[in-house]
Amino acid sequence: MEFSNINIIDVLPGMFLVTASLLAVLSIAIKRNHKLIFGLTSGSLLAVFVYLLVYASDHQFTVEPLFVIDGFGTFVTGLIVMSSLAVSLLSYAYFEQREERKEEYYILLLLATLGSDMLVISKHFVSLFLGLEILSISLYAMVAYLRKRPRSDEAGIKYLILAALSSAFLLFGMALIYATVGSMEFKDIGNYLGSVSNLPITMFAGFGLMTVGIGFKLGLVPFHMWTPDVYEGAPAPVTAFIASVSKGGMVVLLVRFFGEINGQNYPVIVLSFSIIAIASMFTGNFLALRQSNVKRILAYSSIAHLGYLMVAFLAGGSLGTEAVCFYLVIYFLTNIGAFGVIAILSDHERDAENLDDYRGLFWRHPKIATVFTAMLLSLAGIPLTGGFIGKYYLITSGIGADLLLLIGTLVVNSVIGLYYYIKIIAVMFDKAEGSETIALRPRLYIINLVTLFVLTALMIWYGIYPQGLIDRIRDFLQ
Amino acid sequence: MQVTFYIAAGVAILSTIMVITRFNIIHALLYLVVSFMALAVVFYIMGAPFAAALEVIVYAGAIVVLIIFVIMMLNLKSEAVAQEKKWLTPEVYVGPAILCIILLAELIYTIGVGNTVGITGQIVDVKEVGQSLYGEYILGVELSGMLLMSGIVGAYHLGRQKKKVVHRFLEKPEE
Amino acid sequence: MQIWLIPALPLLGSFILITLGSRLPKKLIPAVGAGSVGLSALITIITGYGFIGDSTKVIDCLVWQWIDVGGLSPAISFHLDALSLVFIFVITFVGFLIHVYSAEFMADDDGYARFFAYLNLFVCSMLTLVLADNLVLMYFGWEGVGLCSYLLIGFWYAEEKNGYAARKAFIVTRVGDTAFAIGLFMLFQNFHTLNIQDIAHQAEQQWMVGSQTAFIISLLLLGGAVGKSAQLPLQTWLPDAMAGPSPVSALIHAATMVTAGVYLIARTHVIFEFSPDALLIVGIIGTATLVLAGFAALTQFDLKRVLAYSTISQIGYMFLALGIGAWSSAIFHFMIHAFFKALLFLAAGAVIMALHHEHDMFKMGGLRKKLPLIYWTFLIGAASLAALPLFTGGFYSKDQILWLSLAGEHGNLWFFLFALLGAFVTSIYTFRMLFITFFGNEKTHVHHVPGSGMNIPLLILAGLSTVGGFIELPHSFGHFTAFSDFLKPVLPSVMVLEDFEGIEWIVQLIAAGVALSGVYVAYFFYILKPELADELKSSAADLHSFWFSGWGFDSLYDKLIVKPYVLLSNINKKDVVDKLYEAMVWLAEFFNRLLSYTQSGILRWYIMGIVLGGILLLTISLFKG
Amino acid sequence: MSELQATSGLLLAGTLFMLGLIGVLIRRNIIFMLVSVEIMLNAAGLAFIVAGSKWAQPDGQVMFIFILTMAAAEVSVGLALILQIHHQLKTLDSDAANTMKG
Amino acid sequence: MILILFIVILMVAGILAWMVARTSETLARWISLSALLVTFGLSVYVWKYQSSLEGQWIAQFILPWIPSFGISFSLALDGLSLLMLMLTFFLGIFSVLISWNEIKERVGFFHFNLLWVLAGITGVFLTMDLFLFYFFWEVMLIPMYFLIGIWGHENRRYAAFKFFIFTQASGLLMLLAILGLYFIHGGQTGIFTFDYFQLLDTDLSLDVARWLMLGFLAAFIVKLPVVPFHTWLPDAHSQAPTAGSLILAGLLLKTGAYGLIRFVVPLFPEASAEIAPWAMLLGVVGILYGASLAYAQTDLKRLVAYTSVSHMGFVILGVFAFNEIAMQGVVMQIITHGISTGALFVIAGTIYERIHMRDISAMSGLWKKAPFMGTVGLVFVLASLGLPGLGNFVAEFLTLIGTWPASHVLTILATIGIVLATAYSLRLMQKVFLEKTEESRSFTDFSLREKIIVIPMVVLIIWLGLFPQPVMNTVKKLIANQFNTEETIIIESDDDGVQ
Repeated sequence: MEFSNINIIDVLPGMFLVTASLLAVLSIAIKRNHKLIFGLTSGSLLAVFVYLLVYASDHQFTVEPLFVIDGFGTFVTGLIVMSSLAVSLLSYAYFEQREERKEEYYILLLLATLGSDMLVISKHFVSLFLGLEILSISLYAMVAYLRKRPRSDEAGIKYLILAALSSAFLLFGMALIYATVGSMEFKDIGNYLGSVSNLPITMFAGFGLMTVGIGFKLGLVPFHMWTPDVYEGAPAPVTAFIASVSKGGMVVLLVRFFGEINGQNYPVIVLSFSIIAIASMFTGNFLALRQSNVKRILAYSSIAHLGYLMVAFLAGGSLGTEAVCFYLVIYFLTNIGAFGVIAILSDHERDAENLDDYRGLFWRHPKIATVFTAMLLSLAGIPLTGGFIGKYYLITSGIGADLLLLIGTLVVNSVIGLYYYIKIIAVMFDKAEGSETIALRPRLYIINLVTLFVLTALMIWYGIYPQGLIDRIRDFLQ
Repeated sequence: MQVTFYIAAGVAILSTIMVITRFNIIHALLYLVVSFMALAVVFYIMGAPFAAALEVIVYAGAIVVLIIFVIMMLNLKSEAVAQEKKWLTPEVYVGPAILCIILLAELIYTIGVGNTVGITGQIVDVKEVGQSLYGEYILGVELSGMLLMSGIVGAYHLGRQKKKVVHRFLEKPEE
Repeated sequence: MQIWLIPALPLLGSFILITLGSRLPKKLIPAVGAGSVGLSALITIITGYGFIGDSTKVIDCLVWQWIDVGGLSPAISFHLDALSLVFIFVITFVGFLIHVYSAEFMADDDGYARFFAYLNLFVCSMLTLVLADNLVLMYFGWEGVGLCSYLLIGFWYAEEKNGYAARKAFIVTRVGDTAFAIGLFMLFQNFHTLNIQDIAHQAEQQWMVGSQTAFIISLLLLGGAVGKSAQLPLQTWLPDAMAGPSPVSALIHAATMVTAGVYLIARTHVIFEFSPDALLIVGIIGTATLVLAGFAALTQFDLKRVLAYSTISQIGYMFLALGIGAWSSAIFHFMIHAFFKALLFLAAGAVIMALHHEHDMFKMGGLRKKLPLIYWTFLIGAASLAALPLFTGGFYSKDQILWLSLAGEHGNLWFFLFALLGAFVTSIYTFRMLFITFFGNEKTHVHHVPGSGMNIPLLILAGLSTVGGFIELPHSFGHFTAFSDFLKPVLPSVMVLEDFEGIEWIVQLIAAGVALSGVYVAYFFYILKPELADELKSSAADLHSFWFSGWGFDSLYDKLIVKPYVLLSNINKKDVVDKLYEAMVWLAEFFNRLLSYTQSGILRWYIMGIVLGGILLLTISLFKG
Repeated sequence: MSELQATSGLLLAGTLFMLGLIGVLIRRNIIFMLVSVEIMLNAAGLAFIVAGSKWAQPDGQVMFIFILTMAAAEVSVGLALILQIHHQLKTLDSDAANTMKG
Repeated sequence: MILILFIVILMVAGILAWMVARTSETLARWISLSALLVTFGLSVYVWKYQSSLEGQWIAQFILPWIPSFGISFSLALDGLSLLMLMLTFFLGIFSVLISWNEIKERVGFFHFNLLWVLAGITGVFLTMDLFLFYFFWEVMLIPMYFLIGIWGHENRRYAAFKFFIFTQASGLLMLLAILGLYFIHGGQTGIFTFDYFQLLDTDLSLDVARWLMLGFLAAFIVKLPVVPFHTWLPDAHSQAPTAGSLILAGLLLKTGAYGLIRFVVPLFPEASAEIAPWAMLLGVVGILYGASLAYAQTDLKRLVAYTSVSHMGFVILGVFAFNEIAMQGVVMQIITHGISTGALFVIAGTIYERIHMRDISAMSGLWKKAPFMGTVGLVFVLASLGLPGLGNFVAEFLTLIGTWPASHVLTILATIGIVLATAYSLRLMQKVFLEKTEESRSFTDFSLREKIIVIPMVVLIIWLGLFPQPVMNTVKKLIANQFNTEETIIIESDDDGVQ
């Protein structure tokens, strides 16, 4: 038995999360206390982040054979951890007023974070698969967490069946590749691809099947159909988590995988992803147009946004990776912010997801409405928000790589997308008074509000002065 | 060896077809066990005895039993079979089946064209697997522990019986 | 002398009246209005005095540089020479009389101050037009005149038809202005200047007679002139312009506005001289207009409309004169016409006012007794209009045109014959009007007898209409050419063809005879045998209504241009282009519905999506890989 | 023994995979769907075993073990959910769970 | 330094106004008014000062912003920008004044939006960095969207959407073109920058230039707007509150014109020359089509909106005529149209405030009750039909005379457009102010505050008609640079000019 090749320090972030989740389980076993477990979760997430900050100066090594810890991975890990922290901050008040048991949620949250974390640093099919599955299985339960709501169950079962199915596709694809290459490490696959001139068709088939799995996780067309239903059925903080951490981890994995195998060199792969990207953009935006459920709108918008992100992904290169990083940061901020708003406005019965719940919001809760407006504008890519710089980054990387068709589609879709974002804004600014003012419980919601303000402030700051973030990203990507 | 393989493969395929076409879920599960058994044979032929054992123990044993438990908890009766009969009509299955067959054809073509390397049939036994598992894949094992934990926590939370809040006179009689 | 004061004073008056307006005491309003024009007239007379000895004199006055861009540098700067002097004299002097007249005429109106403000502005614009030393400034005045005509014709704005008439006047003249403006563009392209004197110099250096460019530019300028001067084919606005108060009509017809076209052509005669074809066209337009308008005048029953058509017709004479190169004759006729036409309108106004805004001649009658002063002054004006021989100004001025249309170097027999026909018709309708209005039985009661404020201007104008003619007498009749000599430095005189030199007196006799016979015809039909006139009218009812409507131009334009435009605009009110974008929206919604259908909520359907995606990806791999 | 081609094993895996897929697609009973997904996962596991045996490496089997773990976890959560759904909807019809759409 | 001050003052005042409105709405109004007065005063000061300077550029301000993309916060002021700024602040003052009583709800937020629109517009006119330009270009939309969407009339939401989507869509095309230029320039020189002056030197093949230019053009002609991209305008104008219409017509459209002059022609001279006939044709189509539509409208604000379409046709016509006179005409048109149409919207707004309708067939004879308003209305109706003596005449006349050598036919058609302008303008006058007065309706003349708004506008439009030369001198250097000399534009060094 040799453990010698693994330095425990190297995988400390993961260890932290594991320990935290175990501690959480223990604490439940002793006494259920929402506040305690919330503190534990947030504290450990913060600790991971602080650790990464300190540790970030020294990166770029591998834990054979599963993990690679490089700047890219570290950066995204930090991002994921912070996003989970934000989600957990938003969750506290949300679950506090729900009748369910709250404590298990945090365990699942920690585990899901762990899964996503493993995804972004994996360089091997095994770690890919395990990370993905930890994430997925935690999410099944998180989606269906509020058991009394019929929609939670529905969303949960849909997500479960579909995710398992797509995992099967992913696995089969991996198996085909493994059968062809003889190794499950990304690097070996890349080397193999570089060494043979005439690629065996099984490779492509393998990639194709893997794409099904990955596409499902990212909610790309035509594997997107779960997105709106799950977004709608899941509790708002969980939706925030799915929209950000879960998808982000997969995106990073995809970037890393394709970076290793130089996926951009294979027209088949580029073609497949281009088709998927274009279809995602159009489908997402068109579907959102007349939707009146805010969560579903955001779901459709996320389909489109992942399509946009594919542009940078396809562009590849350092600019593409930078663009992906930047876009992810902004996208996380915005999505968590937007769902945070939904969470803050939700009541015992149901989440505040109907457009009518937002009528006249600006005049009832100006602060929240301002935050939501900012988030929506960022999603729409309007200047002064991070979303603008993010989209700009995507377009830049796309033009740099001559992906004109994709860029054109992106632009057209940005325009279509405007409609439904400003539709929500318009509703919020409507003069007509909406339903009764929901009394927010100030003591609890102060956390949420502060979180939202911080998110908004960051998002706008990155919109006005993105250089800081760009420098940071470049540091890490060195 | 080849003959054994083909027989086992035939059994696996046939029993799987039976699984997906049975109306009675218990029957289907029994066929599933058969299918898993047949696959265990295939594993063995492929030189993976450890995997074959696990297949029988975990799949055919644990998982199927788990499902049967749940079915028993749900207390499904004969109406369920009739229901299944009603659900599984040609117009329901023809379309999807055709799609899947297309997919299968593509897959078969792909695989058939691609791999012509013979299997050496060298046995990779428990020791090797174990070394690998607790050597390079040790982190994977730990992670799979986490995987199971999340499964358990999730199942625990979701499976917990709700407290009945409805007055007992208003309750529907159990079916 | 600071000639910029001449247009500036009325402008100042107008400004005072607009800004202070109703806050001024009622007495002060006409004092400001008439006073400012009076002062201008005074300055004009003083300035003009200096010209009497030496009419080659020129006064230039740069007020400020208006625009200076890339070689285009029109200034607010004035140029006074003999030609403009004649014009500003008429404008200020006749204008002043009209102001004085208005002081009483409009005394009871609500918009007293507004009225004078507009009148002053009108005079100012016309003075600017005439005095401008460059064409841009002239265009400034030109448009200003159009504006004021709009304001004044629609002065009684409560009536919808007044507004219509006002707009018609503005728009129709603006059609002409467009041509004028395009003419300016061409001139600028050719000469890189729009200064009138410079253009004249350069044209002489650059152009040959018969030049194509000159022809086109001339036609464009003519277009402008035709619009303002109500010549064919843009004459239709003038009869409707009678909607305004009578002093306004007097001002438009006599001193301002309609004569602007004559002035423009006279001012740019150098250009026209390079294009004989254009001149011919000017002549033809003039001739055609004078005949057509004459016949139209024959059938009118509105007193002022008769006068309006007569104006069109008389301006036609001026155009004819311009067309045959008889520049000074045109100006001479302009001046005389200004006197008698102002007189006629003011008198008509007095009649109308006396009868409480009754315009229909056939409801008048027998006013000779009730309003003797008006009758006599009107008679003098009418005689001058009909060019009754010897004692009227109109005879001398019109006779000169008739003569030169035959004997001038550009003249021909057709011009002469038609002009003669016009003269005949003129005298018929003039006296028809006179007889119907002032003779016969009294049909409407006289409410109001004009006071001295109205009478004095009438008398002065009556005097001028008579005496004015004597400053230019034909060869056969004393040969006194003070007027054409005065204009000679600016406008070349016309050569008379040798063949005709001796027969001028014959022409004069014919002209006199035609005029007198016209009077007789009118007398015959309207005094002796009125029933015959009615019979004639009913026997040729179609022709009558055709003439009555001004040869159907109005309905023609209505059908050809106005109606289609309005119809098209109204059909397209919702903007057809917007449909394009609506279609896009529709398309987007269509896609939305289509895709919503796929989002059915049924799990197996979603799986189907995944399978389809798998098939797609595998297919791509198989065929492309 | 050496005559056995890796292809045959993979073909078997592919066939089983598709059968599982057909099962998911044609059955409305959620438990059947879950079972069918298990078949697919199992097929994927088979593919890994075949590949591992082709290269004579333990990695295939290792992967199979992880798949097994995942399948177990999956089934347990899935069954818990099915219990909930049956409790609420009184049916196992997957088509009945379609309140969210559009 | 003064350049950034323009923007900062407005933005800060906007936030301040929003915050104090909770305690005192009047104070919010005064804050925004004084901010605009200060900026206007500053701009006038600069204007006085600039005439003594040599060279085109009056002041510059550069600060690195996103250096990794070669984006800097680069502002520069020349005559054209200065004029635009003065117009912006001038109209800004009135937009605050006109909203004094009209806006009663959420006053603070209103002024915030108002000032931020103006700040965005100021930024657009000042910036010399293409990225920053796009940034400001978009920044001005959102507050405008709110102005229309919150304080607009009955159909405000539709109008706001349409406005937003049209301008955004076209803006994105411009962004693509900007990026294209950026990459081409970077590829040629190795310097990746968005700096306007450096990008001016980019060598472009005609084929590429054509595409890039179309991107820029798209944004500008939608904003301008040129037929057939104009349909957002009538909706936005007619639904916006008065201040919104004033800013839309007076300023927002002008950013399109400004963009044409500042970017399209200098950056892509050959390509613009190539497209010039088509652009001019579109201009003429706009003039005629807009006029025809204006004639048919019954909604007062819609009518005025279509006149804008018509008038803006002259801008594109003049810009693509490529000569000094036409260009001066365009600059004049930008300014005078801003004032005259702005004033017409002010009048429409004040009428709406009194009788709560915009249907001109239901108004009539307002002159009798409100002669002062009638007179002012008359002045601006006349300005709209291009009467000499008022600023618009100078603009249109110069444009046309400059266009004539470029295309005779188009000039003639455009000149005919003036006749059509007469038709719709007089129809407006007729229906609103003239004809029978409805005696029973109570209608008051302009109040003192409203007089304070319109009198400066009247004075200015007449002043521009009679003394346009100072304005033309201000932009002379710029335009002369474009047409007369081949020399490259020399940037003033930092110690020159106002900092």
